[in-house]
Amino acid sequence: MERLKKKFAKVEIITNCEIPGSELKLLSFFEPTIALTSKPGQFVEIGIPGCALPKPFSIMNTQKFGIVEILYQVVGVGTTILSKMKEGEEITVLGPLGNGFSIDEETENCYLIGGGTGIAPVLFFANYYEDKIKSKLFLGARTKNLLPDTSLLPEGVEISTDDGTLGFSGNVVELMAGKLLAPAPVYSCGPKPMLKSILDFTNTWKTKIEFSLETYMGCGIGGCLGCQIETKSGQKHVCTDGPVFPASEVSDVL
Amino acid sequence: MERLKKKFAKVEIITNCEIPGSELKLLSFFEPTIALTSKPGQFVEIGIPGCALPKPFSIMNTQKFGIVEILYQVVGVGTTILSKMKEGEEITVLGPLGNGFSIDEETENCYLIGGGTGIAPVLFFANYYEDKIKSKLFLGARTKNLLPDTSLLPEGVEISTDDGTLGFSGNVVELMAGKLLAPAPVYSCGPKPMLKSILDFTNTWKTKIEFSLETYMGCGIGGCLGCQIETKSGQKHVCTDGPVFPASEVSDVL
Amino acid sequence: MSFSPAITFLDKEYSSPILGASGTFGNGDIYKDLLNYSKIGGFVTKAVTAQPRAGNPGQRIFETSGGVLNSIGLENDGLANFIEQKLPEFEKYDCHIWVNVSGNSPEEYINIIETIGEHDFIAGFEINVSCPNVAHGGMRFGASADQVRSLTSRIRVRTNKPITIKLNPNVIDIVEIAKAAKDGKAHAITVSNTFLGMEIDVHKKQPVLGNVTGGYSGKPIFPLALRCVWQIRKEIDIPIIGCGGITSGLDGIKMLMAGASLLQVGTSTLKNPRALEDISNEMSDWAEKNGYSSFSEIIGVAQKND
Amino acid sequence: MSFSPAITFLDKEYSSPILGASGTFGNGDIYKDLLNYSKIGGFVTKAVTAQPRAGNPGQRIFETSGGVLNSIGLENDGLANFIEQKLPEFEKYDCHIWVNVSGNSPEEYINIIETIGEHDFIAGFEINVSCPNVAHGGMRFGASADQVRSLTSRIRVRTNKPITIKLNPNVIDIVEIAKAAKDGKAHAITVSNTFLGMEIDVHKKQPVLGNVTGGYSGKPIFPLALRCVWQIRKEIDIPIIGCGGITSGLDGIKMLMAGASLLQVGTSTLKNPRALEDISNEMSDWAEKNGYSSFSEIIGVAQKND
Ligand SMILES: Cc1cc2nc3c(=O)[nH]c(=O)nc-3n(C[C@H](O)[C@H](O)[C@H](O)COP(=O)(O)OP(=O)(O)OC[C@H]3O[C@@H](n4cnc5c(N)ncnc54)[C@H](O)[C@@H]3O)c2cc1C
Ligand SMILES: Cc1cc2nc3c(=O)[nH]c(=O)nc-3n(C[C@H](O)[C@H](O)[C@H](O)COP(=O)(O)OP(=O)(O)OC[C@H]3O[C@@H](n4cnc5c(N)ncnc54)[C@H](O)[C@@H]3O)c2cc1C
Ligand SMILES: Cc1cc2nc3c(=O)[nH]c(=O)nc-3n(C[C@H](O)[C@H](O)[C@H](O)COP(=O)(O)O)c2cc1C
Ligand SMILES: Cc1cc2nc3c(=O)[nH]c(=O)nc-3n(C[C@H](O)[C@H](O)[C@H](O)COP(=O)(O)O)c2cc1C
Ligand code: FES
Ligand code: FES
Repeated sequence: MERLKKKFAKVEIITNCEIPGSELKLLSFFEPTIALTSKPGQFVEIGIPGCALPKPFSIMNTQKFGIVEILYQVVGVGTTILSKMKEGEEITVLGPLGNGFSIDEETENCYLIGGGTGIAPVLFFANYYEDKIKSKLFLGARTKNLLPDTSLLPEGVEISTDDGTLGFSGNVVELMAGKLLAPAPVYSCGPKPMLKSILDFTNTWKTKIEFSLETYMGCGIGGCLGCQIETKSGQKHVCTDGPVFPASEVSDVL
Repeated sequence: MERLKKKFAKVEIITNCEIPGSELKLLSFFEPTIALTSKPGQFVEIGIPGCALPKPFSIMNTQKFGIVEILYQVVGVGTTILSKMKEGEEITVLGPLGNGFSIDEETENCYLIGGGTGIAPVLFFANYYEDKIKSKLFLGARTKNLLPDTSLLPEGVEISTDDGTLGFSGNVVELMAGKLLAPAPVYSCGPKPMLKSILDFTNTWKTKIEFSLETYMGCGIGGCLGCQIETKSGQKHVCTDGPVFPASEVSDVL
Repeated sequence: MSFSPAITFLDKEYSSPILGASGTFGNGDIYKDLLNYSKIGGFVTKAVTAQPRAGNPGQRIFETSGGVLNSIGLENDGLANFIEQKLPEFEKYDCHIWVNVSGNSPEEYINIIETIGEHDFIAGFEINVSCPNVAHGGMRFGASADQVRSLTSRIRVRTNKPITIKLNPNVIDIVEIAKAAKDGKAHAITVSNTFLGMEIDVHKKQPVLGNVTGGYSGKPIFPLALRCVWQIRKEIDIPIIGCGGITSGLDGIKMLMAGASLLQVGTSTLKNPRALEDISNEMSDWAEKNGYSSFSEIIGVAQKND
Repeated sequence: MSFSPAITFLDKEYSSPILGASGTFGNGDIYKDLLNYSKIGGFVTKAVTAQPRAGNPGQRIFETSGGVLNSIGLENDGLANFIEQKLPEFEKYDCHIWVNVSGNSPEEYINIIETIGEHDFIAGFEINVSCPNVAHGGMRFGASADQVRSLTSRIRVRTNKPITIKLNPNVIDIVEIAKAAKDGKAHAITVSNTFLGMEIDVHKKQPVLGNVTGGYSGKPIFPLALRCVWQIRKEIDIPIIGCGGITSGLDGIKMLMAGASLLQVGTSTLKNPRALEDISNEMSDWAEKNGYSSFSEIIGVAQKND
């Protein structure tokens, strides 16, 4: 597959608001090249004023006419600054970056499993392949506030929270274990313990299982070699070889 | 004279707007202790988010009920950040600092001469001693935009601009030289070349002549020894021994 | 049980691990109305030299890149004035006061220490072998292990007060210098002084500072100072006073985790006169929230996880 | 007459004084769609070692205090791969390409340089004697004047390409090391590599970086790197490639004024892939507005006003 060109641009913030019902924030901006060429599982590097490094975020959605949407949680210095920025203020964006989830021609059904902010790429997947793949969506979080209001989520979504404040009480894999699920491809993004449970849960499945991983990143584009992980087939760089890996390749680092 | 206690406080910005007719900005905040104890010629150190050092600004006015007003020009990193801050956002303030202008019991008339942002302390003087001392105010700047609109200035003010865009065309001392001025105490703040001209202009006067000086400062309160100048009576620190000095003491550093 | 910010250092109890660093706190008089001295560990005086010093000419301080460059050049009124004017005030301050001593020769250091003597209201002497801002000053000593060892051992026997050697971090191997201080029988080391930097004024086309170069301090040097503390603690066992770029409670916690037992805060005070108390409170809040009952439990913990 | 950003360095014309610094620019392939290579001076490759190296385990990069800590540990595919895969691409890049060389011994450096040979599309070799991130790596050489002199003179006679020695700034006297490089007949020196720092994760109670310490780069180190360039230029006459914390056109101008003839920008590219062009344009705008007709007029001007 020929690698597509990446776009670097200064963009104005269109929306930067709390997602109703949650502590999560939604950021959107207008960047048609990125909007038109991004695939689910790919990410962008956002340059925030005052930060030395750009910050990687999965693409949660792209809208017609070129709008890109990101979902984020405030966890540190950069996301705090970002959360205080107003509409019309300028950030930079580089993308689309990384490989994205891979789908096979014959795939008709799949399970999408998102945990925490890892719900972003699976929501993009559900949306992007809506007409092609029938996906069953499972989302988990520690508590209700770390998920968007259910009215904003696709129909048929199943939700779990560790503290039981929304949906099933427990983790998302326990939720899945309670159902009789026929094997099908799995695409997932979330905390490592969740991915590990998914791996165990699906260990008899012969289907494609792909995980989108996070590491701390420098450049996001292969320039700094800061984002290595040890896979079954040797050292890889999450920003260029990933962030999506076959689950079996990365079982040792979960 | 016993030195009064200083106050350090976090304050919210009340106004931070352009002064009509100019590029200058007016900053105000509520800090009653500082408002009630400040004298003309004293200054405050403003702590701006993102700066390592506080920035010194003369007090331009204090209002009943505790409001302190500062006039400033955007010249560098700190003033740029400050100029973008909104009402309600937080800064820190330490003050009142420095000695302020000294007046003698018998003083009835004086000349107040301000150049550039040095107009701030002389405006405070005019206002503060309004009932006690009849002052004649001369203000100069490079160009019209560096002075507040005349409607905002005390009546009877005489103005000069280097480029003639407002008032007398030339510098403020040339403006004064055109008048027949009887010797009287002079209080001035402004660029060094202006102060030097004033010194020359008044060299036969036997009256009190005081200049408020600026140096780059660290702490503003005598802790770092960063703000020394060489006066006729030895090395002094502008933040504690000044910023106001007898003109004759500082003639060598103008 | 509630959290106590008190900490024992060289057998004395400090009500907080945070001290004001030399040169940013005057001699205690300046901040007395702004800060509750009984809530801080104490402070270190501005450097005292045998004779009065005028310090450096021209611009002495400048903010850049998020930090501060200074080249004060040890301005002080000299030993005699220090003893007459400053020392008598110390009694009033309810905290530990270390005297920062600077000299051009071992004899000058010894002269100062012996003349000040065993004063009751002095916690000890901080031997400044590292001021980057004097041409023939302390820097020479700070750079060589041999000189540090010999200076330390010569000073050590002239006083019963504790001494801490304030190291110069602009060296290839700070552990070697720390070892020399330990071999010379220093009670503690202060890690560290400023990093040598400079700035240029593009309009004047000349250095900003009158002295050309100056000491770089504040937030940007934190990772550098933390590394120095870590390296020393990893190799040798001597109480460390951590100093450099501490601007928040978390920074203070990190310095303790790296192995410092006491902390100094300098540049932060210039902007926030209450920085010592604020940082100390932030540290207490963090430590309490994370289940510690005293700061001493935190000292060096990150070394164990390495 | 309009301003030209071109500059001559070691008899070659560079279309801008700005080069991408080693380790932040890959080997040229990554930024080719994002940057117009004919508008920049060129770039320095990621360090090449004789054998492939995996680099350091654990977390390798971290933002702190406005800068970046890294401990990549010289990850690269080794000399053979470099020659087969990377070198053939260089022809396509319309700018000057310096090869950064790292080794454990003089023999390893020489082996790499001789194996690469007098390749047409290589501007020269940058000898990395200063990587802080390898236990038995370049740091040893970078710290001692004798080793730098001997390494430089041994390498010098094995190639007709220019060599620049990339200095380690974590030393007490960088001028001494620069002199050693000059004595060894280096064509130029690169001033400098990163400053050794570290960070601690308070929740994990352990160092953030897998390698514990790392090289500190970006904005906060600018005053430190500028000082190094200034000190060297003041004392000795050798072309200097200024590097460290350049994040704006004004920073570039300051480095030239201090005495650098060419510049490298590293960390800025990580956030802004177009940083090299942006900084170069800002420099040109400033220089033109201030009445210069070329950057060469600016080199070292602040030294004259000191
Ligand atoms: C491919 C990829 C996709 C991502 N997608 C999203 C997303 O859609 N939404 C979202 O909210 N976040 C996402 N993240 C994580 C996001 O990049 C970090 O939360 C962000 O960089 C934190 O920046 P900060 O400056 O606020 O935090 P910092 O101040 O840098 O750090 C705060 C804390 O977060 C940790 N941290 C920082 N970056 C990372 C990281 N990359 N991985 C794990 N821990 C980290 C730090 O170690 C530290 O403990 C993604 C990360 C990657 C690599
Ligand atoms: C006692 C006193 C009273 C002052 N009163 C006022 C006032 O009422 N209104 C006002 O606008 N300004 C006043 N100033 C000047 C003001 O402090 C500076 O303009 C401000 O600190 C610049 O901060 P910055 O971060 O924006 O600039 P920086 O980024 O720090 O510097 C920008 C440029 O300004 C120069 N500069 C910075 N500080 C000073 C200074 N203190 N003196 C001279 N040059 C400086 C720098 O050298 C540099 O060239 C006063 C200064 C002093 C000492
Ligand atoms: C303005 C100023 C003056 C200083 N004077 C001295 C001094 O006289 N003696 C000394 O040992 N250190 C002196 N220092 C260094 C500080 O004590 C401290 O070691 C350094 O600034 C690093 O800490 P910080 O980043 O918290 O400021 C001075 C620092 C500053 C900023
Ligand atoms: C991620 C990263 C990797 C680096 N790798 C190398 C390297 O392989 N060889 C080298 O000589 N310098 C390396 N450096 C140092 C840079 O080339 C440069 O000297 C340093 O970062 C200072 O410049 P800056 O502040 O502009 O980044 C690296 C720096 C970074 C940030
Ligand atoms: S983040 Fe720079 S190479 Fe992956
Ligand atoms: S500014 Fe610190 S002593 Fe004057």
